[in-house]
Amino acid sequence: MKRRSRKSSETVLYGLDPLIIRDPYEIVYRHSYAQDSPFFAGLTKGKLLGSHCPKCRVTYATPRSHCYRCGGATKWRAIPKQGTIHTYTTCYYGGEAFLDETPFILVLVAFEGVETLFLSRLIGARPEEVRIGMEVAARFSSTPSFRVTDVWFEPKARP
Amino acid sequence: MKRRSRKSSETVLYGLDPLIIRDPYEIVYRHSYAQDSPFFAGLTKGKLLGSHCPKCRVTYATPRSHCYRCGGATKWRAIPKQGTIHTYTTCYYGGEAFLDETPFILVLVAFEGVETLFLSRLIGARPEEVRIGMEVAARFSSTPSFRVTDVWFEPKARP
Amino acid sequence: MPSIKTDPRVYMIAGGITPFKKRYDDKDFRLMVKEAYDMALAEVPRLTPDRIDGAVGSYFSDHFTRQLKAASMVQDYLGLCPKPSKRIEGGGATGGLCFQSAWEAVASGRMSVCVAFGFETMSRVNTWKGNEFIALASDTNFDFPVGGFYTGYYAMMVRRHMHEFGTTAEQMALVSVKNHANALYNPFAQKPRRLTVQEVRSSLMVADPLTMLDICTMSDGAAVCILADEKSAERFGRDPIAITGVGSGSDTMRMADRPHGKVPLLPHERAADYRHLKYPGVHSFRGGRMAAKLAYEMAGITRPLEELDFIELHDAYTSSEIQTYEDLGLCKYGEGGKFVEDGHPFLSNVDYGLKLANPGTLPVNPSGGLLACGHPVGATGLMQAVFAYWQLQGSIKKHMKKETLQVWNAKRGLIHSHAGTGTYITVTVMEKP
Amino acid sequence: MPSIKTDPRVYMIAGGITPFKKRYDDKDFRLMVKEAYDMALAEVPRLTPDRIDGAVGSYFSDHFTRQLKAASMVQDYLGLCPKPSKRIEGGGATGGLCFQSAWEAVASGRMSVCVAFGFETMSRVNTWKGNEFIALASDTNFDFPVGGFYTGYYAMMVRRHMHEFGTTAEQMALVSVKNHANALYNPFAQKPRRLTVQEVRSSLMVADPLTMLDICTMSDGAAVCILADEKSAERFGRDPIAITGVGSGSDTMRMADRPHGKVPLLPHERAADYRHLKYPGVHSFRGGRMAAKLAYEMAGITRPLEELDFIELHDAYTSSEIQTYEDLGLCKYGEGGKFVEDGHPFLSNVDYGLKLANPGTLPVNPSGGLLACGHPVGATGLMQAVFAYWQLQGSIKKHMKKETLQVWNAKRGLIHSHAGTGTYITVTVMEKP
Ligand SMILES: [Zn+2]
Ligand SMILES: [Zn+2]
Repeated sequence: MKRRSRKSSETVLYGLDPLIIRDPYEIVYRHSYAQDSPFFAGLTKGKLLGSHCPKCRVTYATPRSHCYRCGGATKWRAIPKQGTIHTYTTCYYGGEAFLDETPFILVLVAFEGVETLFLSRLIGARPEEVRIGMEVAARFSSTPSFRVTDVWFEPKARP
Repeated sequence: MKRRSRKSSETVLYGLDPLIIRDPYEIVYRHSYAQDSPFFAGLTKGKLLGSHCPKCRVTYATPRSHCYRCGGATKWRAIPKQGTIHTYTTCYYGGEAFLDETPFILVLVAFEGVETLFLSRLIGARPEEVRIGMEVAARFSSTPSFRVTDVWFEPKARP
Repeated sequence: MPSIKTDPRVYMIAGGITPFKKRYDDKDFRLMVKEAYDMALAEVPRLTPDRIDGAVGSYFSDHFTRQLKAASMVQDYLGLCPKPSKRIEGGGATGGLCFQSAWEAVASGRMSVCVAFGFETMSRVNTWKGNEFIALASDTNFDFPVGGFYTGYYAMMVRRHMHEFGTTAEQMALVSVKNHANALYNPFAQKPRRLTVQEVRSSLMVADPLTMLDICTMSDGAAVCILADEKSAERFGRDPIAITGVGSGSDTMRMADRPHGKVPLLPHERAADYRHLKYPGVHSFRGGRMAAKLAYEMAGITRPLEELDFIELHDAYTSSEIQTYEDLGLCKYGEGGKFVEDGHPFLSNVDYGLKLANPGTLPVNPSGGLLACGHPVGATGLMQAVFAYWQLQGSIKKHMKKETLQVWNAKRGLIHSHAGTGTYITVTVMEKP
Repeated sequence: MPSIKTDPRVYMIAGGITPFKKRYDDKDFRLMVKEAYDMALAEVPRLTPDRIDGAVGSYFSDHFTRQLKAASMVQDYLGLCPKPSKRIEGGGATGGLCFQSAWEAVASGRMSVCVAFGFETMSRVNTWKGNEFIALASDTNFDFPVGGFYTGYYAMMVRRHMHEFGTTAEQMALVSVKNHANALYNPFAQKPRRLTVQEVRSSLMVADPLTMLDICTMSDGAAVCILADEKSAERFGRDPIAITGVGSGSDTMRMADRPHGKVPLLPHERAADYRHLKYPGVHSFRGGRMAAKLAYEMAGITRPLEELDFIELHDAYTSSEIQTYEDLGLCKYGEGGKFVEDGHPFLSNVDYGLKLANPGTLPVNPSGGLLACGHPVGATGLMQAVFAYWQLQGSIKKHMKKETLQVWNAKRGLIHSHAGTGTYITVTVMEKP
C-alpha cells in the first residue's frame, strides 16, 4: 500500500496566508476531426474544401456537413483559393498559446459565389496596409501540421 | 508577422480516415485554499482541524467555514486524532493520476463527538484486515506536500 | 413549495437516440446529436422548424468535450439559431436536469415546443483519464487528492449499506445479470451480454466489492427529446406522452459531510419503519428521496410500487440501483437487496438463467440501463426519456425490432437520473394521456 | 411560440453581490457566493430557509473553476441540500440565462421561491491563460488554432461595423469614458476611473481598433438573486420588483458562418429602414435582436427608447455596447455610434468632462457595466439584475452610499447578457409593480 505519489511532495508554494499552491493539470486528447476530416486532409493537398447544399444551392466556405437552412447533408466542394477581406484586425496580444506569435493579423475572407466566410491569418502585409475588400490568395503549408493553420492568406500578387 | 508556432508543426497523427491527432492541453493553476487554509497549515503541524458551530453545537470533521444547518460562521476546533472506520474500500484501479498507487485503501473515519466524517487513506493494513468499526489513528507527513494527503490513518497500535 | 399545478400539461412528442458506443471516431458531438434530432423529427413530420421555439442542451464537462460552450455548436449545427438556447449541467444527472429544464420552458408558457438535446464524447481520452475527469467532479481539495475515483466512493457507500442492512454482493450481481440480459433485445445498447452471478463476481475487482461488471462503461452518444404544450402536442404529435411529475434533489459534495437525521417519508411509509435508521449517512441518497417525493406529489402517486409500470433508473453501479429502489420507495430502506433477489425488477418474459420468486412486479431498466446501454453522460437522462416514451407508446417493437422489452399495457413510467454520490438527482413521471 | 402569458407573475425579492475584484485569494467560490447570499437574505428576514424551494447556479467553465460540478459545492455550502438544483451555462451569458432559468422554475409553478446564484474565480490562472480559456469557447477546430482570442473576434466585428456604418473608434471610447466614470459612484465596481477619449485611444492596443480600455477585465466575484411567485413575494418581499419579459437568442459559433438576410423588425421599425443592409453579417448580433424581440413582446414594449428608463447591458467591449443599442432597437442599425455621441446613454447628473447634446435620454450601464465593474462570468448577468433591482426600488443610495447613479423615477429597466460573438444573448425586462 503506497501512501502517496512522489509528485505531490514537490508542491510549490506561492503563499502561506492564505495557502496558495502551484497546481498543474495536463490532458492529452486523441482528437478526431470526424466528419470534417476531408477538409484537413484537403489542406495537405493544397485544396480549400467547403460544403455545398444541393437543395438550397448554398456553398459554405467553412465546412459544415449539414446545411443550417434545410438540415440536409452537404457535399464537399472546392472553394476559390482567392477571395477578398471581409474584415480584419491585428492582434497585439492573445491567448497564452499564441502570445509568442504576436502581432498577427486575423482576416475573415469572402469568396465569390460562397455564402459564408473563412477565418485565417494574413501573412505578408503590414497592419496598416490591410483593407476591407483587399484581394488575397490562399497559401498552404508544405509541412502540414493537420491544423487549420495549414492554410493562410497573403495579399494577391500585383500583376 | 509570424505564421504559426513551431509546436503545431509537430502534430502526432493517430489516424487518417477519419483524421485523428494528438492534442495535449496543460494548465498551471495558482490554487488558493482560501478560507480552508488553516486546515492545510494544521496538517503540517500534526493537527487535524475541524469546524465547530457554537450555535448548533455541531463539529464537522472535514472543515467548512459555515455551518450547513444554521448558515453561521464556524470556528476552528481540533478533532480527535483517533477514530473508527465508518466504511472502506480497496481500490485496484483509479483515475490516471493515481493508477500507479493502486491498490490503495480508502476509509471514511468517524470521530467521537463529531457529526461528520473524514475521507483518507488507510496505510499499514491488508485489505482483508479492514473492518467497519476498526480503530485507527491519524499520521502526519514530516515532509508536507500541502495536500490533504499530508494526513493518513493507520490501525491503532495494539496496547 | 407551490400548491401542485399540473396545468398546462407538458408532453413529449418525439425522441431520438444514437446507439451508444465506446467510440464514434467518424462523428463529432454535433453530428451525433444531429442524427438523434433527425430521428426525432421523423416522428413528427408536421413539426416544421419554424414551430420550434428553442432548445436546451446538456453535456457534462468541458474536459471530455475539449471545447468550451460546446452546446452552442450543437444549436448551430441543428439549424436552431437564432432561437433561445442554454446548456444544463449537473454531473451524471445532466440529462435528467436537461429534460426537466425543457419541461420548465414549456410549463412556464415561454415556449410551446422545446428541443432537449444531450451528448457526450468520452472516447477522446483513455478510460483512466476519463475516470480522473469524473473524479474532478468530487471535492478537489479534500476528496480527489486522496485517490479520487468514483467507483471507490460508491464502493464505500455500498459497504456501509451491506453493514447496515445485510445487502450482499450477490444481490448486486443480480442487477448486472438483469440489465445486461435485457440489453440483448435493445439494438441501441453498447454492452448486451448474458451473464451469471458467478461471472459478475469473478470479473476484475475494481474497488471492493464492485467488480468491472458492477460498473457502467464510458460511451459516446447523443439523445434528443421534443417537448410541447397541449395545443402543440395535439397539432404535431402522433402519440404524445404526458409528463406528469418532475422532482429533483441534491446532497453535499463530500460524502464525508452527509448528515444523520430522519428519513423523509413517502405517503405509504411510517416513521416507525425507520426508528433506528440514521439517514442518509453514506448508504442512501437523500437527494433521490427528495426527487421522488416531489415528483410523486406532482403526479399524485402514493403507492409507487403499485402505481408505476416500469422504471428506467440511473444504474451507474449495481449498488446504486439497489439503493435507488429504496429511495424511490419501491421497498423499505434496507430491503433493496431482497427486492432484486425476489425478482421484482426483472422482466417476466426474459430468461435470465435464474429462478426468481416474483419476476416482473415492476420492471426496472428494461432497456438494460446504464450498465448495458452505456453512459454518455449528457445524453443518458434523455435516453431514459426516449426509452420510457417508447414503452408508453407501446412502440418498442417498432424501434427495437423485437418486442421482448415491451412492458405490456404500460400506462405510467418513471425515469431517474443521478450525479456523483447523489449530489444531483432527478425523478420524472411520464404517462399515457 | 405560445400566446404571451405573463401570469403568474414572477418577482425578484432580494439580491446580493460581492464587490468584483481582480482576485479573492482568501475566499473560494463557495464563500463568495455565501456572502452574496447572506446579503440577499438580510433583505428578506421573513424568508426562512424552509421556504426556499430550490436553486439554479451558474458559472462559465470547469477550466476557470479547477473543479467540475462546482455548482453542487455551492448548493451544499449555502445549506440548500437536499433541495432541487442545477447549473446553467452559456458562455458570457451564463448569468443572464441563470436568471431566466430561475424565472422558468417559478413561472412553471414548480417552485414558489428560487435562488439564482452565480460566480467565477478567474484569478487562479494568469490573464493570458484566461484569455486562452475563453478562446476555447470558440470553435477549437477552425477558430481557436488561428490565434484564438475573443478581443480579436470583436475587433473584426466592429471593423465591419465601422465599414458599414461609419462608426468611429472615438465613439467607442465614449462608452469607456461613460462606464468607467459611472463606476466612480459604485462601491462594488472593480475599475472606477475618470478617463478621456484620448486616454482610451492611446492606451495599449490589444486588437486594432480595441485598446486595453475598450475591453472589460477578468474578475473574481459572485451574485445572488431570489425570485418568487406573487404570493411569496407579498409574503416575504419588502419591495419586490416584477419580471415582466424574458427573451433570449443564439447565433452560430463561428462568426464566419453568420448568414446575410433580413433584419427581424421591432414594432417601431420598418423594412424600408434596412433596404440595403445584409444582416447580421459579422457587424450585428442577431441573437440579441431575437432576445429583445421576445422580451419586448412578453413585456408589451413597442417603443423601447421611450418605454425603458435604464439599461444594464453586456459591454464586454465598448464596441458591443454600441452594437447592442441597435440590437435593442434604441436606435436604428448603424446609428449606435451617433447614439452615444449625442449623449443619450449617459447619466445627466454625472460630469464626464464631455459636452453632450442630449445626456440622459436612456442611461445605459449606470452601474459602470462590465467595463468598469468587472466580469466574473457566471456572476455578471446576476449582478446586472441586482443593480436593476436597486434602481427600480430606488434603493441605490442605500446600497451604494451615494445616490449619484440613481435613475430618478425608474419604473422599467432592461438587463442584457451576452456570450462570445453573440452566440447566446438574453434580455430581461424588470418593472416596479
Ligand atoms: Zn440546404
Ligand atoms: Zn450552526
